[in-house]
Amino acid sequence: MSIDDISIKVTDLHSIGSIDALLNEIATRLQRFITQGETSMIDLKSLPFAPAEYEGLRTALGRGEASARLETIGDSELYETHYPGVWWVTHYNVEGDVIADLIEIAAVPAILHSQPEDVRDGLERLQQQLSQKE
Amino acid sequence: MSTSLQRGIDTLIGQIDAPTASFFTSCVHCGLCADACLFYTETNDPKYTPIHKLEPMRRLWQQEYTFWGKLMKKVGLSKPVTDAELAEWEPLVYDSCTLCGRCSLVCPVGNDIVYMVRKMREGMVASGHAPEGLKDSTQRAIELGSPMGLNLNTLKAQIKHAEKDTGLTVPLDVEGADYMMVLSSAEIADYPEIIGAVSRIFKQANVSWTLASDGFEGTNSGIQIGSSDLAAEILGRIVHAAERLKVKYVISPECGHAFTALRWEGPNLIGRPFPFQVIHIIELLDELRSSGRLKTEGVDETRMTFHDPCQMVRRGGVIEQPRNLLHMVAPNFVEMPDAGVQNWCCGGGGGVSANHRAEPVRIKVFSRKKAQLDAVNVQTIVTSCSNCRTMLLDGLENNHMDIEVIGLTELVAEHLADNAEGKAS
Amino acid sequence: MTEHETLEQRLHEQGISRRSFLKFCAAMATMMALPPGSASAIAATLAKVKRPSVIWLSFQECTGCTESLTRSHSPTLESMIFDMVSLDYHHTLQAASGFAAEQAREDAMKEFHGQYLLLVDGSIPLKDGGIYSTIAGRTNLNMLLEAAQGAAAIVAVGSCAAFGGLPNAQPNPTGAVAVSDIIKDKPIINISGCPPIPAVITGVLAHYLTFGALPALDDQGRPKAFYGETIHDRCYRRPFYDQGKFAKTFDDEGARNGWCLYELGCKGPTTHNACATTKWNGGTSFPIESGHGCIGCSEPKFWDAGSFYAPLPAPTADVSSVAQAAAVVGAAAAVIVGAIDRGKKTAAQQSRKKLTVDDLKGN
Amino acid sequence: MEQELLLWVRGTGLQIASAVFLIGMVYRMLHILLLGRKHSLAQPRGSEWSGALRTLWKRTFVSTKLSARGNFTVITGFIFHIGFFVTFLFLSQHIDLIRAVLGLHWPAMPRGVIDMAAVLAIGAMVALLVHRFVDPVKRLLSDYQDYLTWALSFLPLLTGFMLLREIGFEYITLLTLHIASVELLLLVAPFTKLAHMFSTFISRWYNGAVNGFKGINI
Repeated sequence: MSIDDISIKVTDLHSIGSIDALLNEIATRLQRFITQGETSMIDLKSLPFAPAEYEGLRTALGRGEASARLETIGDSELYETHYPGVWWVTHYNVEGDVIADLIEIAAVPAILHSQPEDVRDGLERLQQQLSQKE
Repeated sequence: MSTSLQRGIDTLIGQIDAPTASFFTSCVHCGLCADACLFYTETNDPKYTPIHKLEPMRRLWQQEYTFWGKLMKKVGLSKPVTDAELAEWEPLVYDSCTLCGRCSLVCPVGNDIVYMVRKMREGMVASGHAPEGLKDSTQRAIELGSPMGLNLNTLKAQIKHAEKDTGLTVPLDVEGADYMMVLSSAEIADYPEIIGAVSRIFKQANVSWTLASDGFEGTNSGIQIGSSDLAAEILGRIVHAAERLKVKYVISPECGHAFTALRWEGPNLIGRPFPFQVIHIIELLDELRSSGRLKTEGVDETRMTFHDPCQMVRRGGVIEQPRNLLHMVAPNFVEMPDAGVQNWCCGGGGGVSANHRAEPVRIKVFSRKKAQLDAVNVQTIVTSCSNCRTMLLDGLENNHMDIEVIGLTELVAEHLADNAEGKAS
Repeated sequence: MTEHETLEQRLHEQGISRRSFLKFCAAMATMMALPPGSASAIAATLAKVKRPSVIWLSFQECTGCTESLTRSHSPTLESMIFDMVSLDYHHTLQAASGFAAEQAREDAMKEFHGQYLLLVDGSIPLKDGGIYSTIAGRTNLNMLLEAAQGAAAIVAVGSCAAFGGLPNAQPNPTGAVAVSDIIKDKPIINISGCPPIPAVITGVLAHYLTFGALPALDDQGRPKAFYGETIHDRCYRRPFYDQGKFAKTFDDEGARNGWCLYELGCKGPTTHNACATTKWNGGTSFPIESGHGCIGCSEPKFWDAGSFYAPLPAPTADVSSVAQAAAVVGAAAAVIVGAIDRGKKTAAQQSRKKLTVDDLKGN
Repeated sequence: MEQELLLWVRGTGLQIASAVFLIGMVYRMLHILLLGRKHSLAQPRGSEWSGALRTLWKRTFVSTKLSARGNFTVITGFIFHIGFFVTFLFLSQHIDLIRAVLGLHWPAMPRGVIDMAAVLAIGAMVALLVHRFVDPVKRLLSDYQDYLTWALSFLPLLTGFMLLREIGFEYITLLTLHIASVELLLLVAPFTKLAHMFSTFISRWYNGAVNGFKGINI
């Protein structure tokens, strides 16, 4: 017997209805972003999703033009959905487990911005390198 | 020893039985019985709600036969039944209840309320709270032999009249006859035609019958006032006469409470089964009809209706028989609304007619009968209870309604086939 | 003894970038069920906190809580969290043993008196002088009382420490009680569960570090952020409950369709925990997602609440036998009182004088 | 504390309530029957049993023509009783309980039907209470017991409905309240007119038996 022999059916997603609710929420936030420039995040792990719904949400939001990848402690995957301004941000740990899964409404996800502290550190390193060459 | 509160309470304690306990346990105070009682529907006074008429008895049941009631009584938290309360309840128990039993039909939990009112009256009379009119008529029934004060001489005079009218001999004290006829006081006093009518019918049908000189009065005031002891004494005369004459049947007259007293309460009152059977005159006539022994000729084209006496129909089960007889002679017979087991009382049953104090309310609630009659527009009302007949006449007069009231037995007798003697085929 | 410098210094020394730290804080926000936008605020605070000393005492327990914390969490995150604290005593995890271990505990207690965080897992037996569980020859009760004295706050990890747990279940042979039954004068935070969700343990630590105070607690002393809602409230199968669609057995059509497990004994409606959203095993799933009802392990007395497979409406005690006995008692009472009342009735009937017409006149 | 309370009402509380209910009800009903009645010496015209059984069933429906207030009572009363029994007997959670105690079970009704039945029953009870205040007949007949038993019957319905919808309080609180309210009802029922839940059938039996004996088809 393999895992495929266990008959698991995909539940009718409309009978649960959380996807529609979430899409409505995203639309509302997107509207606020346009009019007031307000960025925001939705923590997907805090929402009670059925396994199939999660995939349903991925399909509903689709994939857009931009994507990025961070190599921090563990990877992070960022991509803009089919709806510009709606980003799907997933943080992994070094073992590849998801540690945070977010929908971010913004022009660019905040985590993508270079951090002033890191920039300062980088400058320091660059100057150090230059001074060594001298 | 005379009547007293304690005597009444002791009587009631003895009266409460399994059905009574069950009924009081079940009542949810829904008030539907009010809708079934003409004293409520015609006055809209909530005190006439049937179950309310039993309130003192209910409390007594609670205090004597229930766990909490006994406990409350022990710690002195219950409200005892007082003389003043019973006095207050007297008009409710006697003046505004005809024991018609309509309330017992409507109760959704199935309470037989009139069964309990009958018991309540046992306690009321033992405690001295019975209406003067009923006391007087009961006293006359015991002392003179008839609530209306009639005696054997009166009967003999009426027999003489009947014999003269019909040319038949009215049998008196014939030992070994099959049937012993009993009459009601009202029949002897006001509707003596009945004697001639039954004589002719029995002659045609070849029924062996007799009257008894020591047991001719069927009206039982003891039942109405609610005393089994007195009822048994009154009834005892009929039983004694029937046993003396060795009859097979005793015929109940056209009188509702006489029928109940004889047919259903009788053996229980005297404490042993009867050695004879009891049959209502209308039941007997219908039996004669169905066996072909009663034949009529000609019909009465008058538009008529039939008033069902409560004790005959709802409490007695004589429902189809009067209709069978009417259909023989009355082609224009129509039913009143609510006819049959749901019929409304004339307003004077259960001793109300003998209770002068009750007269104003009795006359008021006749409006229910009037409404029933207005709905059918008849010239004649037929009935089979002489008390109903008197009440109907009284009510019609008070309401200036021009409708004739006749007894069913007389109506049948008027249309007997071969009126002339000896023509029997 | 470890030096207690700030987290920022330590991270910087390890060459961890600010962006990595921000990402960590985003994960922390998620874990603590805080708004995801609060990551930068958390970062700002966390960077400046000093690592507090932590003493972890294990009493009458199964080590499941420690296992839960160390096994199922991502190593990186765990190490970061343990970077935030100085775990000075944990007799399962520490390298030292015997007298050296006890010495470390005593040193920490002395040095950080009034400042250290005391974590406790396991219940404390009180019966027979508490002899049923001892460490280094000392009863748990004795050790707890001593360690609690200098603690800034106590974290009761797991249902045993929080509510008494399994040792406390009927008939409780060791007289086991919860930390809060003994310690009344210190702030206690209960992280119940058997075991508790590891992210909840670290989340509470992070909260304590970030905000320097205990998080808001419910009336059971549990952090509201994780225990504020029931499993039922956050369960993805909840719509089936509302529609009245229930699996009747573990292998019927309803079970395959993923219907509500209420009738199979799920205690989700009366259980407060974050399983339905935080999930287990690195966010893989939680019991209901695997097809098994919630057993209510984060609630007091859950071992005594009847079978795990009996539905919530089912009685937790034998009602049938009581009912049968009651019916017999009722019948017996009715026969006895009935006989008395019948006697009263008969007496009333027999003593009654016959009513005569003279009685009517006499009144 | 809440868990302990819930555990208590699901365990000891339920045992106490069931015991009191059964002792009280069995005592009360048997006591009624043991009070006995005189058997009539009159000659029967029909059978007591056939009359009794007929009335047992037929009295469920009032055949007498009623006034507007009477009809209101009958219809509202019907809605309440039907709603009460539908929610009591056909909600899956209740069937779970009955199965756990008696081992009997039957299919549940859809939640939509249960919700409607509960709303109708609650509405009917409120209407009946208002009617008890305004109708002169009912007002005269009513005593403290009428209001007490109303409240005790109303609470399980209300808390049950709130529990299904999780209105007002948490599930655990509502479940505890709901079970407790039912237990209160069980405790009080045998000693109040709520005993009519069983005695009605005795009453109908006796009433019908009298008519059956007399051969009256009512």
